[in-house]
Amino acid sequence: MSITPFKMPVIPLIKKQAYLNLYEKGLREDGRRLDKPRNIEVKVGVLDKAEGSALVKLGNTQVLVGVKAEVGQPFKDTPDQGVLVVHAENVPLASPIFEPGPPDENAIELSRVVDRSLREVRAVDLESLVIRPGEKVWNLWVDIYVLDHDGNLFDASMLAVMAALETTTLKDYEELETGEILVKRDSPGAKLKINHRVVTVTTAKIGNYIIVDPNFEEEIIADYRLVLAFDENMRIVGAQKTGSGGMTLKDFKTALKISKEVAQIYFKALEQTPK
Amino acid sequence: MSITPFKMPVIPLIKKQAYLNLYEKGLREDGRRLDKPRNIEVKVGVLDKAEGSALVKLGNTQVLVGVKAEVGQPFKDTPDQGVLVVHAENVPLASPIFEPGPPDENAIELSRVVDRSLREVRAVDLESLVIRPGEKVWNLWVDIYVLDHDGNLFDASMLAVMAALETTTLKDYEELETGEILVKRDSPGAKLKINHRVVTVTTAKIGNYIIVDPNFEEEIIADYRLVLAFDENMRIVGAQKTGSGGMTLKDFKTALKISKEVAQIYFKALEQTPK
Amino acid sequence: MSITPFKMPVIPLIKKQAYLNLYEKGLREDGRRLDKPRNIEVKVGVLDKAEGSALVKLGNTQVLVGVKAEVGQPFKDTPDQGVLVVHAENVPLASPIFEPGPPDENAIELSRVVDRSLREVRAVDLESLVIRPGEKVWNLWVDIYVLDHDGNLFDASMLAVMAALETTTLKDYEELETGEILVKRDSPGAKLKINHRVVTVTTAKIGNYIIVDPNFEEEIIADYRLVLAFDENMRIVGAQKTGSGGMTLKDFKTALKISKEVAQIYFKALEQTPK
Amino acid sequence: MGGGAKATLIREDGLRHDGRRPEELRPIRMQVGVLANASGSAIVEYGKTRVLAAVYGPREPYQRFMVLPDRAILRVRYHMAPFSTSERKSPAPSRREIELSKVIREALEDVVLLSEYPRTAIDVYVEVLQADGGTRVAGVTAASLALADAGVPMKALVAGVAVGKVGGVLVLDVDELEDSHGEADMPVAAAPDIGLVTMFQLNGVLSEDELDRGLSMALTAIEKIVSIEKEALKRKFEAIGEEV
Amino acid sequence: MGGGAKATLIREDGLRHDGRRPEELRPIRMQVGVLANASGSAIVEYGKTRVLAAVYGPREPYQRFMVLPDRAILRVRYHMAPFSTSERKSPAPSRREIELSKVIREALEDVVLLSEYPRTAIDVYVEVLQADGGTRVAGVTAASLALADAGVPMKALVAGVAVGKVGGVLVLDVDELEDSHGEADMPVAAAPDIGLVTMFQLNGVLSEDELDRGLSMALTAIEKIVSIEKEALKRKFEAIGEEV
Amino acid sequence: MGGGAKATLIREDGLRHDGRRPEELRPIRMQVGVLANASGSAIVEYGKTRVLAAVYGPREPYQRFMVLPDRAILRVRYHMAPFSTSERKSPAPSRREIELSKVIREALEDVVLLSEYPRTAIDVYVEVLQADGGTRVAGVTAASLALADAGVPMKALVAGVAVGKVGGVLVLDVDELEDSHGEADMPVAAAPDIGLVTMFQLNGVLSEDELDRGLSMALTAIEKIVSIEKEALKRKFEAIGEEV
Repeated sequence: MSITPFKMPVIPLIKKQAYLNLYEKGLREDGRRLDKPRNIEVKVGVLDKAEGSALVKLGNTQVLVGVKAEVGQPFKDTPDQGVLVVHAENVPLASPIFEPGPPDENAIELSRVVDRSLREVRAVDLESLVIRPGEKVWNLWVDIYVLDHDGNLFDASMLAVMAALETTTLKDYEELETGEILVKRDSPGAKLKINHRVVTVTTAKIGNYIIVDPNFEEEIIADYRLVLAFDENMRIVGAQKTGSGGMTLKDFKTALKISKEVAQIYFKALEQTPK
Repeated sequence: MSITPFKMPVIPLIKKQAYLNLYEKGLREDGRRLDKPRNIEVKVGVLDKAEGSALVKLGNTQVLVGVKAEVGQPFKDTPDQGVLVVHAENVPLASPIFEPGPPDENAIELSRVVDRSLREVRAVDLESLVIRPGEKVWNLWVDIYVLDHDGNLFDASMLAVMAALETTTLKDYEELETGEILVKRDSPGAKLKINHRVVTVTTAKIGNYIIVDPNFEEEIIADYRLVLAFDENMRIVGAQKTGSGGMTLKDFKTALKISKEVAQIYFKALEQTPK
Repeated sequence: MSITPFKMPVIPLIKKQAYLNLYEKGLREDGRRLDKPRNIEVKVGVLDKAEGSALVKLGNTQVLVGVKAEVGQPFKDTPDQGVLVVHAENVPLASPIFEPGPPDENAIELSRVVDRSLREVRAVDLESLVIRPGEKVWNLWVDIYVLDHDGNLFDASMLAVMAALETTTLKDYEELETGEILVKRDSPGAKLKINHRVVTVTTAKIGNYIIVDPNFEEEIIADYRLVLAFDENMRIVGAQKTGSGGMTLKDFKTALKISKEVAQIYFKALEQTPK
Repeated sequence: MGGGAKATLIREDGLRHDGRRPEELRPIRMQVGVLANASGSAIVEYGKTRVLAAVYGPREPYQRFMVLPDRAILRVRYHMAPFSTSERKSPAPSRREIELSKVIREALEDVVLLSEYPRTAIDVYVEVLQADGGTRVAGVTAASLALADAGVPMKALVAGVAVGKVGGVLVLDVDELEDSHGEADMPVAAAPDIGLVTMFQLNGVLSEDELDRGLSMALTAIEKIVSIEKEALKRKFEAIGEEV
Repeated sequence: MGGGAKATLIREDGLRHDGRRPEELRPIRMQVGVLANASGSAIVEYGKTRVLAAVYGPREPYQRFMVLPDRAILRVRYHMAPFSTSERKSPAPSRREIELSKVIREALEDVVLLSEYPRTAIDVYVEVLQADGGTRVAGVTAASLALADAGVPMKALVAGVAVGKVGGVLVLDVDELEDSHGEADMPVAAAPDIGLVTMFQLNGVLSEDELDRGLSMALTAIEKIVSIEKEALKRKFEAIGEEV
Repeated sequence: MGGGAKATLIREDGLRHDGRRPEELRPIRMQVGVLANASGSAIVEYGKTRVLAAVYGPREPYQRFMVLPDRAILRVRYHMAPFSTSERKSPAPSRREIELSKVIREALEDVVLLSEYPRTAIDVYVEVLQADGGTRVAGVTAASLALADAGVPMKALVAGVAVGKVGGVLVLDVDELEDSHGEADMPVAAAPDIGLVTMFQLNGVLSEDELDRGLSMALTAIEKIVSIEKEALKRKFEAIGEEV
């Protein structure tokens, strides 16, 4: 059951008007232009017990991602591929609107949009994760942990997931006589094979304006958001309109244009991450 | 925890009296006599993705049943039998009193009464469902889906389940060298073997009257309902008093007499279903 | 989420004061001295379908424990040990403060403290539970069923668990050619091997007093309780402060001294249980 | 039901596997007031089947909206202890337990004078400590006794018993073995003092004649069980009398 | 997506595996008012995909606090019947169903005049009876019809369709086979009468040009589907007219 | 505990497997105010163990009835991130997490001046980001700091540390390896400024003398950790001073 949100914080009309007045001048509360994302920080290798990890700060939004690699079984219908699972949690320390409990529809949407954007373009080389076809493959658990929610969890999460995957290492292993796989925890291992680099860019429609990388208050007053996923060849590898406002074709085209430019900024941030 | 219903619609006393006045004349609101069921429509083969299916209309009550046959394991204590699972859901589109969520005590009671009435008399030949004893058998999932609830879900569901089972086809299969069973989805298959035809007949005690096939409002004002299951030899193959009123022996005998006659009407409806 | 209890019965201040006045005189409401437990009754072999069982009455508190032994798999990291599972339930018939549902934090704490106190000192000889190393071992399910809650569930439960384990019998079995283990339900079987006898002693801090074996009302007005587990050599084999009050070192030492004496009383009760 | 007749349920001498005659009850034991906290309680044994019931209330319900303006609501939980069965039962409520909670509630609801306590809840907890057939009917008996022990006004006492058909013979008070290998199991509860059957189920196959005879057997036995209930309650009041 | 091109999705003659042209819809059938209890209902078929929708409300919500002071809340459940898929679907809501319930709610929320009914809830239940691709978009269509049938005021009717890319070709109204083996699936819903896209998702890989063309294809088709909706509603009102 | 002494936990030179002396803490790092949304927050590291804590409130509780008339209620969740452990941890709360949430709540409840905020809730979220032994005690330390950072008035700061016994030797601040293969693990938290032990658990076997000495070791270390807490808080206020 999906229910119209009835507990979201209310942004006073007067504040919304102030935002719109600024947009009219091409500016936002924090001094940004409408088509610019916030400051981006990407740190990788931040967790010792995960095979890959990254912490991303997008303005005040903080997302931590850990990738765990475990030996498991393939899905029955894809015996020649490893398994990639993306999971997101609304950790309640990240926001006053998060309550403890299983992932809600927003967390599920977040993880599924990230998952699809990776999966459809085969960003991770799942074929290279096979240990013994049909029996033993690497299972990659990608856990998105939002630590501080100031809007645009899609882009921040995707940046963190991508950075974490790009620095994920698969440990060496040995096949025992029993058929069991012994993972050598202290081995150097090998880098996970990545086929494509993917980013998502989120724009929001507020009043008559399209802005990029909305913060939390902007999300609250937005009619809808549009999440577009791109690979390094600027193919569109995923999309999701989220939020209940309707979208005109004209606005779609404007959003697409802005998003393509911002995608380059995100790609650069990933490129320049010290590894 | 079973709790006295405290959210059921209240039928005004005056309306209940009107019903009783009609009963006094041997009639019901819809013109039926006390011992007659509503109009019955049975349609089979209504679902393409199920191995058996039926849609039953009993007056305004509509029940859809799908039977899925899948290869699975037998229960440990019955290695020489297939598995039959009956499941009922209160789909919320069927009634304003249904809420989304797992089956409540009424849905569970419905599925268990149907299940027992089939199981005890061995209506379905479970022995014929064995593929490899102790290892591979057909699992039959019988899903009762109430689409419109105007009373007497027991009889409507049992009619739909019986009609669906009688038209269920088990696909041909092949044993692979690995021991796996390959089901040939497009094969003609063979009819499921049915040993007995079963119907249930539900009567209700309202005031001093026993009526058969109660509609929703009649169920609300009834003291209790009595569900009796019969096979084609008119053996009693299941029974359940449901509802909190106490039953006299005299009323039991009256109900049994009426039920036996109505069972014939139900059997005829199954008999005459175009297949 | 652990939440400050906000639904506990409130003991009027005046009653608490009455308790304290009595303590001042070295007495308690039921005539006990501060350092004496209530009357203890231990009955074993009270359940026919369990491999071990005991009913313990500690004053008005009643705890029933059943031990079921089933053949199962060992944990992956302990192939040479059987499996011991301790589970406690707040059966709602035991107290007006228990509601039906899965174990809450108190029931979980109870079972985990009992479990650890047995496990750390290897009270049960888990190695003797191996049937076929790495594959088949005995699983012991120890179910704590509180029937009447008048305080000090820790001590009453541990007494009942210990008495039940000491009288648990493992049935004879046979290895079939298929590798399956056939348990001979009617065989005499052999006693479960116990390495150590363990008791817990619970003291409570109320006002400036330390009392032992608190009843329900004493628990409500206590600042905290201290549970200390001992083996027959008077080693400390487990401990847990429970409740939100802080504890001074001095109080800890007083509690330890009292507890050691009461442990002897509990050991004697176990010793003298007719078997 | 199910299974072939693995055991000889009816011996050559016409007696049952445990030596009972077809219309013979197992030894029945009852005691009320066995728990200190509950408003009322009772333990009931039918042979090796042992059931404990407790009543709390009438009391304000945990969730305030869960009330009726003109009477008390009854809340009943039938639950099996993990150690009550041959294989350990998971403590989570099974579909069977959910159905039987409803069936037991409905077996009691018509005899309890709920209208005496509007806007309250009466909670009945039935715990099966040992299961050897007939747990739901022993549960009704225990619940009825616990209600009486709690002083909840009732039109009449209720008791239950199951009639079975094994090896073609109708038998009273089936145990687990007879239930598993027999041809039918028919749990019945009734309030004989007011002539009402309050629980009626049939799992299995019977002819109309067998159904008739089985029902009569059950009702005769229930009268006997209700008289045992009355003795158990009397014993308690005598005990209280002695204390005074 | 995924999988190799096991089936030939685009035949040598340029037609699709089922004989359709790339821009051809499957046969679409709609009927409103198919359920008696619901305030409004509709059944919609896109080829073998069959979806039933029902609307209850505006009504007081089950949980009283779940309201907004200035408008109705919309509650939407997208659910697949266990027998709707090739392998039986467990009835517990999957993560996919939770996401699609949200996506369908958001596809409707902007067209329903929620401010007409403050402090109430409008419940929309979408049940997939048979799944052969495009269930969410058929679901939006059915839900929009059921809302209209219930007399809930809306700015415009909504309909949905999925565009896919198979064997390099953009195709309209993908079925399950095309969805499983194709390169992209783009579900779109819109209210053409007011020029708004209300659902937009892309699972798969498209160039910018393909995205543009695909969106146009979808919007053209949606206009057609909305006109079929109008006919279905007209049929109902005519039928009522005849009855009068 | 459990397992044989697979690793040599105490080396021949009397030092521990990681080179520490028995009474030596791991390197401890703390920082407060690390999150923007929370009322207060802190990150705490004991060696490789890393725990993040955040405080929200005092605020109106989500469920209105969940209050006390004379003071705030404390709600504490101890939770391990899925990637914090060697094998991925399922995000659903385990029985261990449920117990530790209670134990941490009780370790804080006596020092927070709850009576200052009647009818409100103070929420404390403890997230283990990396687990290498001592997560619950590092959690108490982080929670205490986050409460101070949130400006919630407290009688005193609380900190925690675990004492272990490995190879017959009492050691301070056990890490995961020592915890898994040692003979005892005794987590202790205290508010040394007011002389109160607020958390006390023992998993393992100790003589009375060992218990005494272990408790002293823990309390000495806790004094040291509380002084590190004070420095971390001071750094924050200095930083604010500089900003002004």
